[in-house]
Amino acid sequence: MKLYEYMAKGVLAESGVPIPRGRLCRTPEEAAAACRDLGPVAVKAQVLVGGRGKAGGIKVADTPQAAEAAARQILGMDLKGYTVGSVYCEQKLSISQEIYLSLTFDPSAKRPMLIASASGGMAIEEVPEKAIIKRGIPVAWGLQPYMAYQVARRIGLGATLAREFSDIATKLYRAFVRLDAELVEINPLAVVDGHIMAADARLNVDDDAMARHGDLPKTDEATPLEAKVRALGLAFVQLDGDIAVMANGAGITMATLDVMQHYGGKPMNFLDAGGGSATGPTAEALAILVSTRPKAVLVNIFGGITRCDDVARAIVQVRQNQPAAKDVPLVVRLVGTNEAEGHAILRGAGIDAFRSMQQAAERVVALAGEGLAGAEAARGDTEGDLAG
Amino acid sequence: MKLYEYMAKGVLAESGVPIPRGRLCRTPEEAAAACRDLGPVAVKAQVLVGGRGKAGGIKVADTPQAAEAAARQILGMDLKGYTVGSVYCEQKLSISQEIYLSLTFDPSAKRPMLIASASGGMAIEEVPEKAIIKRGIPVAWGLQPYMAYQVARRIGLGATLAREFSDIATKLYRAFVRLDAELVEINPLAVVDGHIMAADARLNVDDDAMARHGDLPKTDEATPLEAKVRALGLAFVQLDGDIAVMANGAGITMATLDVMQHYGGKPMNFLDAGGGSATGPTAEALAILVSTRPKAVLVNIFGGITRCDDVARAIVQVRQNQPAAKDVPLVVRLVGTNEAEGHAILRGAGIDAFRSMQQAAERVVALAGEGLAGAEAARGDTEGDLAG
Amino acid sequence: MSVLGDEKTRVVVTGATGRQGSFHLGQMLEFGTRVVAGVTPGRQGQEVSGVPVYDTVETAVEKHGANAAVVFVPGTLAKDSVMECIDAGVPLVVVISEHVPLHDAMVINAFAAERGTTIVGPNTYGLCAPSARCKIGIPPNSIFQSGPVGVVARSGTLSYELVGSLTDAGLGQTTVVGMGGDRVAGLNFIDMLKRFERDPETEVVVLIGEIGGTAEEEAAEYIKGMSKPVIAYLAGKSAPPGKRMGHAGAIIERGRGTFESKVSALTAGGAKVAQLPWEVAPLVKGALKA
Amino acid sequence: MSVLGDEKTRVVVTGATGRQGSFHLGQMLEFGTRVVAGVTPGRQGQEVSGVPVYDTVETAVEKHGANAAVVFVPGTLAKDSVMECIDAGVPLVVVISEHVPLHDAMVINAFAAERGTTIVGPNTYGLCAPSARCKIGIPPNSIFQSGPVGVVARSGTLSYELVGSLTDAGLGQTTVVGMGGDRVAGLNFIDMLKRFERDPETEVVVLIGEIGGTAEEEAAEYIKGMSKPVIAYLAGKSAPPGKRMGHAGAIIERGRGTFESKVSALTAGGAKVAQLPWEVAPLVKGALKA
Repeated sequence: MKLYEYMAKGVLAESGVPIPRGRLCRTPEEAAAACRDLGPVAVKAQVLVGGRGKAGGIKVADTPQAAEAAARQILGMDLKGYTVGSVYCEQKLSISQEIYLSLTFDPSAKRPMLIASASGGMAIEEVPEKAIIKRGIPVAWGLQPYMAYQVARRIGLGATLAREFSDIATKLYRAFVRLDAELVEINPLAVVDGHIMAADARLNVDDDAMARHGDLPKTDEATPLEAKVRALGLAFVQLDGDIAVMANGAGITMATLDVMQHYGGKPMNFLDAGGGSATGPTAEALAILVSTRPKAVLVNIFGGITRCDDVARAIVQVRQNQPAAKDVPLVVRLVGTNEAEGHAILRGAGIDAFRSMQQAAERVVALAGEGLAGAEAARGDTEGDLAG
Repeated sequence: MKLYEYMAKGVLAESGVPIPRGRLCRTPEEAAAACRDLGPVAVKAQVLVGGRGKAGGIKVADTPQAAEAAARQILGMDLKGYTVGSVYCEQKLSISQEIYLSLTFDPSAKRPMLIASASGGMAIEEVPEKAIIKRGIPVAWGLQPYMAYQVARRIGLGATLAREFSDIATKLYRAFVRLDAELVEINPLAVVDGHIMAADARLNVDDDAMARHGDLPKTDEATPLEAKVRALGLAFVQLDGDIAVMANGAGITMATLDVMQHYGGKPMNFLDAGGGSATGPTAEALAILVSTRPKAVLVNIFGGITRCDDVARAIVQVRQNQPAAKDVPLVVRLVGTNEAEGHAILRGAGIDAFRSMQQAAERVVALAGEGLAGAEAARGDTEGDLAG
Repeated sequence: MSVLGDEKTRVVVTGATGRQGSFHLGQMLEFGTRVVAGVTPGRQGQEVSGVPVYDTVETAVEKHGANAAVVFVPGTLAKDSVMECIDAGVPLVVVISEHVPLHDAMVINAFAAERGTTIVGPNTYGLCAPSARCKIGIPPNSIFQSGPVGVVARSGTLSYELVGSLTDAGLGQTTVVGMGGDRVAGLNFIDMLKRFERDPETEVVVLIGEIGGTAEEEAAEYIKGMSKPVIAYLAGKSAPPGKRMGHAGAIIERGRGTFESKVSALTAGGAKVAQLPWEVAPLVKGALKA
Repeated sequence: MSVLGDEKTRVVVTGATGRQGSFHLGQMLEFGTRVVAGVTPGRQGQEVSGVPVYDTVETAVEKHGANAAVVFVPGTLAKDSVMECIDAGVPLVVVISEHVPLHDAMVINAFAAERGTTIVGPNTYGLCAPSARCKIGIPPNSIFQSGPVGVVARSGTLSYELVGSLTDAGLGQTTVVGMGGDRVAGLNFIDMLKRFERDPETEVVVLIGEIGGTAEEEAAEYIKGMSKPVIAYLAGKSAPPGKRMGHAGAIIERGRGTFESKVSALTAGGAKVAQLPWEVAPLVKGALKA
C-alpha cells in the first residue's frame, strides 16, 4: 500500500526526520489559509502515482491568493487516471543541493538496501549507475550509523552533512522496519541553509503485513471493479482489452493472457482464482466479470486440489443465475482431478470445454471476433477436444 | 536505575502485557478513594528494595476504610532504611497459580536470557535449580514466540496458558531491549480466571544507557552523601566505617578497602576517583569526604595518566581551603608519574606520603586509633617510606 | 536420484491440524512421502492420517528424527514456525504459507543462512522427487513421473501445467522445485541450477520464470557455464508495467524485470526459450536427443 | 613472544582527535606500538602525533593495513565505532570506552562472534606485549618489562599496581591484558588462560579478579586442566552485598559473585590465591622456581 506524501511525511516527522512545515488542504480556501500561516508555499497534488510535477500537479504560490488559485487548479484535476482530492501546502524551500535517499530490499541478497545519490531531484532510473551508491544492510543488525556515514562520504557529502545524512538514514531505517515498508524514498533530500530535510517522501507498506499496522491510514489505488473483486480475496488487475479471463494460479493466469494475446485476443483482466478447493469466491468473481459484458470469457483451470466437477458446477450456476451471462460466449479449459465429470457437466449446460489450452485460447479469440486466427479457430467448435 | 513497581507496571501496560487495575496513592484518603473505585485492594508500599511483603509493606483491604487505615500505616514507614512515600492500590486478585518470569542477561554467554519457573511467588534464589528453566536468547534475533512457548511447556503450562505466556514474554522482551533494561522480573505472573497477568513487576534500567531514556521517570536509591559525590561523576558507595578512602580505579579502590580492613580499619566509603588526569572533581570529592569528619582519610593513587604532582597539589589545596580538614589525619600513598615532585609537595604541606600501600594502610588505621596494628603502625610516622 | 529430498527424508508438517495442513499431509503420505510428525501448538497427542501431532518442532525432531519440514501456518505466523524449524536443526524447510510479510522473509533467510538451513519458498508449492517418492508440498500427485528432467519454477500451477505436459510426453523428472512467487525467496534459480548441473541423473533442466525481479537474468549468467541444456518458459509477456500480476514478485517496476530483458538474457546465456507453454515438451525432447 | 598483539600489529585509533584518544595515541607511539592511523569522522586530513587521521575505519584499513583497533569514543557511541571496526575486517578491537550500555555490549559481542573478531573490553585499559613493544590501550608505559609472566585482569589500576610490583621484583611479562570491568566483556579469563597455556614463553599466569559475576568460578574450572601455575588476587573482600563497587560488574547480587565463592573455586582449581596485593610477586617467584 502506498501512502500519500503527507502521510509519509507524518511518519518521517514521528521518526525524527526533519521535514518542512506543511498542511493538508482539501479546498482552495484552506490552501490560502495555509499560505497565510506558512508564507510562500508549494501546492502539491496528493496522488499515489509518480511524475506529478511534470504533469502540472505542483505549483509554487507566494501569496494566499496565488495558493488559492493553484489549489483550485490542482484539486479535482486528473493525474494519470487519478482524481486529485487534496493538496499538501508546504513552505517553499531555498534548496542548495538535492540528494537522493531510499531504503528498499534487494531480492538477490535477501536483505534491505540503502540507495543514495548526489543527483537527487530526478527519478532514480534516470541517474547514471555510477552516480548511485547501494549499500546492503545486514538483517540481523540493521543500518548502523557508520554504514550510512560511509555512503554519505562516498556520494561526496561534507563532514557535517554526512553526519546529518547518517542520522536521518538510521532513523528512516527504523521506520522502514517498524512499518514493514517495501520502499521509503526521499527525493529530494534537500540541503536548506546548510542542513538536510526531506522535501518529498514516498512510503510503500508491504500489503502482506497490513494486518500488523491497523493504525496506518488506508489508501487504495484500485479501480472500482478491482476493489470489488479483490474484496473476495482474489488477485485481480483490470486491463484494457475485452475478453475476460480467469485461471487458477498467478503463473498460469499470466500464461493464459500471453497465449490469448498470441492469438490476437485482448485480455480485459488478470484474475487468479487461487489454488484452493473453495469455488464460492471464484464463482462470485466470475459473475462479476460476466456482468461487465466482455466480448467473451475464458476460464482456464488446472485441477489439483481444485476438483474439475466442482468448478464445472460453479460455472454452470453462474450462467444460470445471470440472465446476462447467457449472451456472453464462455470457453472453459479444464484438466486434472475429476476432469471427465467436469467436462460432462459443462457439455450438459452447453458450454465449450477443452483439454488443450491452445485450442481454448484460439476458440475464445475467435468467439470474440478478434485476431487473425479468428475465422479458423471458430471452426474448432465442431472438433472440440473433449475430455476422455 | 530501578523503577518503582507502579512505574514498571506502566511500562508493561504500554507494552501490551496485562496488569491488574491499580492506582498510585500518596495519602490515606487517596487510598480510600482508590478502593471505592477498584473494590478490594492490595495496598503496596512503593520502595526500591525487595522483601517488602515480609517487612509489612503490603496489606490487603476490602473496604475504603480499611484501605485508608492500611495506607496510613504503610506511608512514612521505614522499609530497610528507605521511607515509604507512596502506595500502589491494586485490585485484589484471586490467584490460582503463581509463575516466575524474568528477562536478564547472561554474562558468560553475553546474551539475554529468559528465566521461568512454575514456582513463582518466592524469591528466585529460593527456588530449587531444577524447577527453573533458563533459555538464552540470540542477540541478533531476539526472543521469538516459539522459544517462549517451549519454555512455557517445559515449566508445565497447558496449551492456552503457554500461548499467553509466550505472548507476554515476547512483548516483555521488546520492552527489555527498548528500555535498555538489565532486568525485567514478573513475580508472580499470576493465573487469574484462567488467564495470565503481571501481579508484580520489577524493572531495572542500565545506568549507562540512561542518556537515551530521557523520558523515563527518575528514581534514586542513593543516600544524600552518595548523591552529592556521584553528582561529580565519580563512583561512590557509602559504607558503615569511619575511615574515608579515595583511590583511582575501581579495582585498586576495592583492594585498598580490603587491605585497610585486613589491618583492622573500618572504611567509611568506596570512592573511585577515576583514572583521568583532571583533579577538579577528585578534589571536590575529597573535600566532601573530609567535611563529614571521618577519623582519618586514606588516599591511594597509582599515577599513570594521573600525575602525582597534580594530585599532591589538589590534596594540599583541599586541606588549605577546609579549616575542618586540618584536624583530620590524612595519609597519602602516591606512586607513578612525577612521584618525587608529588611527595615533595605533600611533605612541604606536612602530609604523610608513602610509596608502599601496606605502610599507608597500617598508618591510617593507626591514626584512626583502630586495629591491632595500630600502635605499631603509628611509629611508621618517622620511618615514612619517602619517594626517591 | 534427486537433488532435494530423497528416501531418507523424514518430514514434519507444521500447521498439521489446519485445513490445508491436514489435507496435504494425507496427500503426501499417499504419494509415498515419509511424513513422520505434525506440529500444532496445543494439539499434542492428536493424530492426522495416523501421524502423531506435537506441540513443538523440537519434540518432533527429538522423537522422529525429522530432517525436513513443510510449513502450512498462515503468513504472519510463518516466521515463527520457520525459525522454530531452523532452531530445531531441520536442514530443509519448505514454506507453503502465502502472504508472508517481506521483512519476515528477510529475517527467515538471514537466520537460515546463519544456521546453514535450506529454505524453499515462501509461497511455493514445494518440491517433488518422483523416483524417491518424496513430495514435500502441495502439487497434485498425478502429474509426476520419474525421469531425466530437472524443473525449477517460480509459479505453481504453471509448473503443474508444464510438468503435466512433460509427463504426458513421456518425459519424467528427477526433481521439481518451486521457488515461490514472492520477492524474497529462499532457494533461487541459481541454487537449483547448480544442483541439477551436479546431479548425474538430470539431463535437461526446465526453468519456468515470469516477469518481475532479476532472478532470471542472474540465472542466465550461470547458465552460460552449464554443461546441461536449459529450456525456459516465461509468463507475463502481455503484462503491463506497474501492475502486480498475482505474485508479489510479478511486477515490472522502474523498467526492471521485463519479459524482453529476461528472454534476451536467457537466450544470451544459452537457454532455449519456449514462446508458448506447449513448446516446452518438444524442446526438452529435442535437447535429450542432442 | 606475546599472545595478543605483536610486532606485526598495526593499530588504528578511533576517537583519535579526542582528549583521551590523542594523548594515548602519543603514549602508544612512545612505547613503540605501530600506530598507523587515527579515525574521527570529519577530521580526515588532520594528523595526531604525526599519524594521519581518516573519516572512516574502512579507509584506515585500506590505506594502512590496520589489523587492530583501539576505541576511545564515548560509551554511547562505542557500539557504532566497534561495529565499524569489525565490519572493516579488523581482527582485534580493544574497547577503552567506559559506560558502554549493556545491550550495546551484547550486540558488539554477537556481531564480533559472527565475524570472528576478538573484542577486548569495553571499559578496559587494553593490553601490552612488552617484548613486542606493542601496547594497545592506556596503561602507563613505565610499568612493563619483558619476561615470563602472563597477566589477565578485570581491573585497570589494580593491574598497574600488581604489574608494577612484578616488574619491581624483576618479574617481566609476556602479555598483560585487561578484560574490562563491565558485566558483558569480550575476551574473558578462560580465553586468555587458553592462550597463555599454549604460549611457549609464558611460564606463570597471574589472574586478577574481583567480586561480582562468575567469571572467576568459570576460570577455576579451566585452571584445573592447566599445566602452568596460576596465581590469583581478588579485590572486594570487604565489599557489602548489593552495592556496585565502581565497576558495573563488581556487585554481589542474589548471593552470587562473593569473594568467598571465588577464592574457594580458584583454590579448588589449583590456583594459589594471594591474600594481599604484595603477596603476588613472591608467589610468582616461588612458582617460577618450582
